[in-house]
Amino acid sequence: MKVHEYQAKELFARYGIPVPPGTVVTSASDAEAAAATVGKPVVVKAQVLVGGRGKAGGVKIAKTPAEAREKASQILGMDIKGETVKKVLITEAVDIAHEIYVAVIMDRRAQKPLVMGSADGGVEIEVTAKENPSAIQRVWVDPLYGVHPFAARRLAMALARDAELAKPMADIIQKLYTLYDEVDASLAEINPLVVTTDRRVLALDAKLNFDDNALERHPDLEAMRDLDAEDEGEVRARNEGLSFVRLSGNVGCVVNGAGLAMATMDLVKHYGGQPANFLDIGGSSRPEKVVAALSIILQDTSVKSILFNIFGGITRCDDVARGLVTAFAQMNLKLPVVVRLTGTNEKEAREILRQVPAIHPAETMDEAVKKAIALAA
Amino acid sequence: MKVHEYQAKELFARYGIPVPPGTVVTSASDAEAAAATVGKPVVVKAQVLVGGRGKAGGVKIAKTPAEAREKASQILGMDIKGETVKKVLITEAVDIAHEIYVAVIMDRRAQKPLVMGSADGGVEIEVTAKENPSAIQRVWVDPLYGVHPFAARRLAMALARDAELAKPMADIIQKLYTLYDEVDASLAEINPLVVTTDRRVLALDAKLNFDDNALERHPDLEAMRDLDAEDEGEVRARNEGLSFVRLSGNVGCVVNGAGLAMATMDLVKHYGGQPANFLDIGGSSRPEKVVAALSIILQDTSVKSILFNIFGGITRCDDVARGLVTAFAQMNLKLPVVVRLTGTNEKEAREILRQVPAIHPAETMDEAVKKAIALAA
Amino acid sequence: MLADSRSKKGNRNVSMPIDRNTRLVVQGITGRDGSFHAAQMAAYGTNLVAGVTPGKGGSKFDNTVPIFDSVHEAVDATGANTSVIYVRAPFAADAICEAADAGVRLVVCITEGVPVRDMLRVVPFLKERGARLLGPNCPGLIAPNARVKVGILPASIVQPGSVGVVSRSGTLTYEVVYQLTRAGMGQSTCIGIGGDPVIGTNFIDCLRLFQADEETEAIVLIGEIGGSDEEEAAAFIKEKVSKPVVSFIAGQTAPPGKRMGHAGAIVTGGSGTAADKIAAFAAVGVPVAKIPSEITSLVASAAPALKRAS
Amino acid sequence: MLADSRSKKGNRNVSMPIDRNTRLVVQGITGRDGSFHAAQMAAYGTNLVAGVTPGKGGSKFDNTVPIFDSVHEAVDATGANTSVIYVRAPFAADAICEAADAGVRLVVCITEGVPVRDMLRVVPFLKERGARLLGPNCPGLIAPNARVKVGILPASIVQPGSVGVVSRSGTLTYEVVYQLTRAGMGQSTCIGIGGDPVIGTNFIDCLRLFQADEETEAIVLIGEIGGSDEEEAAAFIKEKVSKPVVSFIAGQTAPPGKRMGHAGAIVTGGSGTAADKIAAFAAVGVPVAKIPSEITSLVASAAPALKRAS
Repeated sequence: MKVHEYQAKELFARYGIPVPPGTVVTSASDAEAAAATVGKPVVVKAQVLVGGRGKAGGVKIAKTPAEAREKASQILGMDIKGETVKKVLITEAVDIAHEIYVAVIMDRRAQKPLVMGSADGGVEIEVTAKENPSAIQRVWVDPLYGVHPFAARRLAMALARDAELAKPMADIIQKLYTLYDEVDASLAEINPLVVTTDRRVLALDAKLNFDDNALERHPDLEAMRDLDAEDEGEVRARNEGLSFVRLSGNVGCVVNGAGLAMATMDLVKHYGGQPANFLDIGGSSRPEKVVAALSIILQDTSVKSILFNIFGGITRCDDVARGLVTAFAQMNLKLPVVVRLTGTNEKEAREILRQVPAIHPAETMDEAVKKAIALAA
Repeated sequence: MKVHEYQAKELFARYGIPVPPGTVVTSASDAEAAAATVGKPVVVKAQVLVGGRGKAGGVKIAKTPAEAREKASQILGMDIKGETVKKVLITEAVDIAHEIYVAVIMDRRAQKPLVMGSADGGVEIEVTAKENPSAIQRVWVDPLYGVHPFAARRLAMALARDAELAKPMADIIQKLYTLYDEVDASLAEINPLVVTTDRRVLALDAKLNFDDNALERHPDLEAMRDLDAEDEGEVRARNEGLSFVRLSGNVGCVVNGAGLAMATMDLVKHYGGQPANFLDIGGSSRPEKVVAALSIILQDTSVKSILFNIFGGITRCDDVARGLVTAFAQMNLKLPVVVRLTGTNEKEAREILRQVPAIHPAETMDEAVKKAIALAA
Repeated sequence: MLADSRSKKGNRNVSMPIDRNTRLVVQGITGRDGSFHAAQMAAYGTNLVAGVTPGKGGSKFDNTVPIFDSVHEAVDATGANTSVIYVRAPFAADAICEAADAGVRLVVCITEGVPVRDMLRVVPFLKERGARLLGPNCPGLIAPNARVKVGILPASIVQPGSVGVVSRSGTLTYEVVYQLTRAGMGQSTCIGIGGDPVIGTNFIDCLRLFQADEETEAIVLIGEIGGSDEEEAAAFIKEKVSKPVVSFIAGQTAPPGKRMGHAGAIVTGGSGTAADKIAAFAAVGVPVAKIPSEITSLVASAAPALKRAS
Repeated sequence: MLADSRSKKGNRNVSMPIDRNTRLVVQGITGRDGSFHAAQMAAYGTNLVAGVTPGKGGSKFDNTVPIFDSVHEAVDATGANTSVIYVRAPFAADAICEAADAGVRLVVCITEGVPVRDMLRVVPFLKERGARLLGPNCPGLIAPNARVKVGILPASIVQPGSVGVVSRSGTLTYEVVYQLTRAGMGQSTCIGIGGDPVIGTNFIDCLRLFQADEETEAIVLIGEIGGSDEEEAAAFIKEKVSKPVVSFIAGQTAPPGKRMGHAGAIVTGGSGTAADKIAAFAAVGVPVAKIPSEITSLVASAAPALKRAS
């Protein structure tokens, strides 16, 4: 799960990481009022979950409240990579002496959290990684100990190159890791962490992603979720316990298991078709899940055929079959459906599916994919 | 540092460990009012830092508010092992089905915290350890992981012998360890942890000792310290950074280092004298510390001679000597003082001490001790 | 007195993790999935010696298998050396630690949705005890020659033989194994390592096992997008694996920046893409199948003696 | 790029922890105690190669010894292998970890007042890195034959020789060493292990070192009330120590239930008393001195060849 910058900054503040004060508004007039309260030049920042808002024109400086109103009205309603801007953050414009990058991420390779820092803040870390890899400092963290003060101090010294500034910076690094750990984050990023001309150290931006598997124990974070900013189908899928990603093709896919779902998409493309989605119905699928999966897929009118590729494991094929029967009974389905069921209880499943004459059976994955593509054409 | 039962219970409640509601009062009339609010039979419990208040008559049941007033007036002002009772806790009397003992302590031998439990609660653990050692369950804790839920569950099952009661009990065990760890306790004890006849699990008593070295980071705990209940000299010594324990002899001892201080006391006894105190002036002693040490010792009128046994290390003998000179100048000292200074900067120290003719010098520990005993006689 | 934690350090040897000596305890045996798969494992021939569900100690599973309140009791009473976990995600990390603490040598965690933070603490705990973890969020493993399975891989799709299969996916593994079986290429052991960011046993661990395993003559490795496990596996194959290896990578058409399901497969700019992984394998001479059904023919040409042998 | 933590596991050998190969870095070298004792150690002959005080990197101690911002830099620049810590108690645990992480093999922590909770996390961290910790709240150690000292033991009281001294106390150690010297019994190495509840090196570790040390012919062990280290040492002596051992226990007259100073010496009903400890030594044939001045004569009778040797 991702949250907006202003929400991440609320969490930063709770952990004692200094952020410039800011106000979130949803209208240009409120933006003007907020800027008037600041009483200094402000930055108007689009609050979107996608990246790249700066390049898209979603961040603008305003010298006066009137200008803030103008910029906010330009930004609000803007489309950034498919996401409509509904909120802007009005925050004091500070005089920057030095921009730094700091982040905590999960390093799969090391199987440990990694604190990364670069003295070249403001730039995307991927760009720094390519153009100036030696500028990236890395400190791996043993989660049993957290970030040792000495490690934070060494990293801060390498980034700040100034013993006096290194102190507050080391403190921020430790707090950022503590936050990352305690809230089950998968990414906690400050870019830029700035040194102001009056030598304050401030998190000018804030990015937090969370481990979806851990949200159950953080109801306060779950409440931060911005359903407006997410794809409706994806939100609904999540509520039903499904993994769903909308794509642009015409073959709707219902698969159990992420790997098999990806391989199925790959195979659709391989045989010249276009998958309409990634959809993993997961393990132990209840019949209602299948109903939900179908209705999410059918919201997309470009879908012309539906492909079920189910290989039993924890998932029992008879459950899936019952789900299909129930779904077809409920939904007055008009599209052709290709079903391939293999594995645990597959015989029982075929018995059940015989009740529904509209189903195109297939024995292998290749056969099923080819049939679904043909039926979508 | 020790805190009272009612203070420990406040911390228990903060960590979600269930305790019966209670009120602390300092007068018999307030005890009556508190009992009236409870509206049921209550227990009136002396709040003292020393152990053994039960045997001393410091805990009484009262069926009515009037009876609570009567019992409170008996207990308030009572002397328990030298400590005067100034507060009583009025708490609901619960119907007990089963008493259990649970504690977290630091096990020096294993160099790990140890969770101990016994199904025989209400009894002192030392008694159980002697009479029925197999009744004591022990779970050592790796502080990097804390108490694993499975370990708490196993211990709770062994104590509760009832799967349904084991659940809340395991929860209490985990919370007690978390409390112990987070507040830098050296002991966290519930004796008894009771199962009531209506199958609630409650901490009926609560005992917490803290690591004095960690109090600096817990100002809220330091504020719980009851200076009234402690020996005035010991309080003053602590404020001056000294370790002091009052004993009943007549030879006042000022020594640097706990081991040498104990060996000095042992030697006083060995040669037929009685040490008046244990006093460790610690490392890096400032002259003011010596002044403070002397004035603490001199409050005890039974002290007849003072023995300085200082062996330099971090402690520089010239500092100590300057302290003595300052002290003698300030305090118009009438008692004989035997001084033995050896080690770092001992020559400089002797130069300085030559300024004070009243000092009886000694070259060895044995000689110093014998002289001090003779001068006290 | 409760026993202290049973530390048995070191000796992570390279013998296959399951065989005829496997004595299995099922954690969460009274749950829907646990009871279903416990029966399946026993029916296949696995030596199922115990079940664990706290609070249900003293009862029996299927009228024969004793159920205990804790893994420690199960191990003490039955000598269980392997555990498989079907408990709910919030309790899975503790169940893994419990098994390792009780002296179990191989812990297989089927449960999906275990928070990464929990796993970061589980992995060193098991390492200290010298226990091997497989998973979480994995289908487990099956050894058709010994007729032992631990997990949820369907027994109906496997066949005794000499192909070792290792995969980050669940059902995609079944698909590949099923195709191997239909092509007459039986399997020595099939291992699903799981696709979560933090797992107990990785590709390299399994490649080392297969390389040392006398029953294994060829290896199929099924990867997916995200992370760098496949790239590391390719480097390891170059150095240490002399047996033929064939691979397949899922997620060739996945759009960048989107997380594809629970598996944690995510493509982020420039690294962890299917193209990178395919290139890494190609560079060390490992044939990569374009589609799953191509795997069998690649295995047949990489290990021509194989089909005759099985 | 910052180096990853320098894990160097294992090889905790039994050679004496300080000798002519000791290359010392002083953590907290610009403080009052740090600078005083740095000068003392250097004056005695210790190879003082570096100092550390964060923020003071680039300056010099005593115009000769380079000061660094971190132990890592100090080790990289000077090859320091031993560290001694004089920083304030709230920062001591981190200083210990820093030294071990930087690759230092022996960390001596003089600082007193380190919270037990901190030490509980320091000890496994050092163990993982195979570094030895002495202390905290200890006087350090001194090797008169090699003229190396690390810590605060006064050089003026020692003398080259062959008695190994190990003690939980600070100044009581000086007292005993001083008496040995005055009696003409020089020392091989004197080690103060500290009296805190959690320490890095205990009596048994030191007994093992002295038993293996060719320079040591007799051992003096100075214990105190509280804990059970002395009882365990007695059991170890019976099993593994063939050299003569003489002991002394402080706190014979301490009243039960009272904490005697920072040393953490506390007597609680029935265990950890001086009487228990004295009995434990007596039971394994280790003579126990009644008073400190008796130690020298006990050593002389236990190791009659000693005085002639030194």
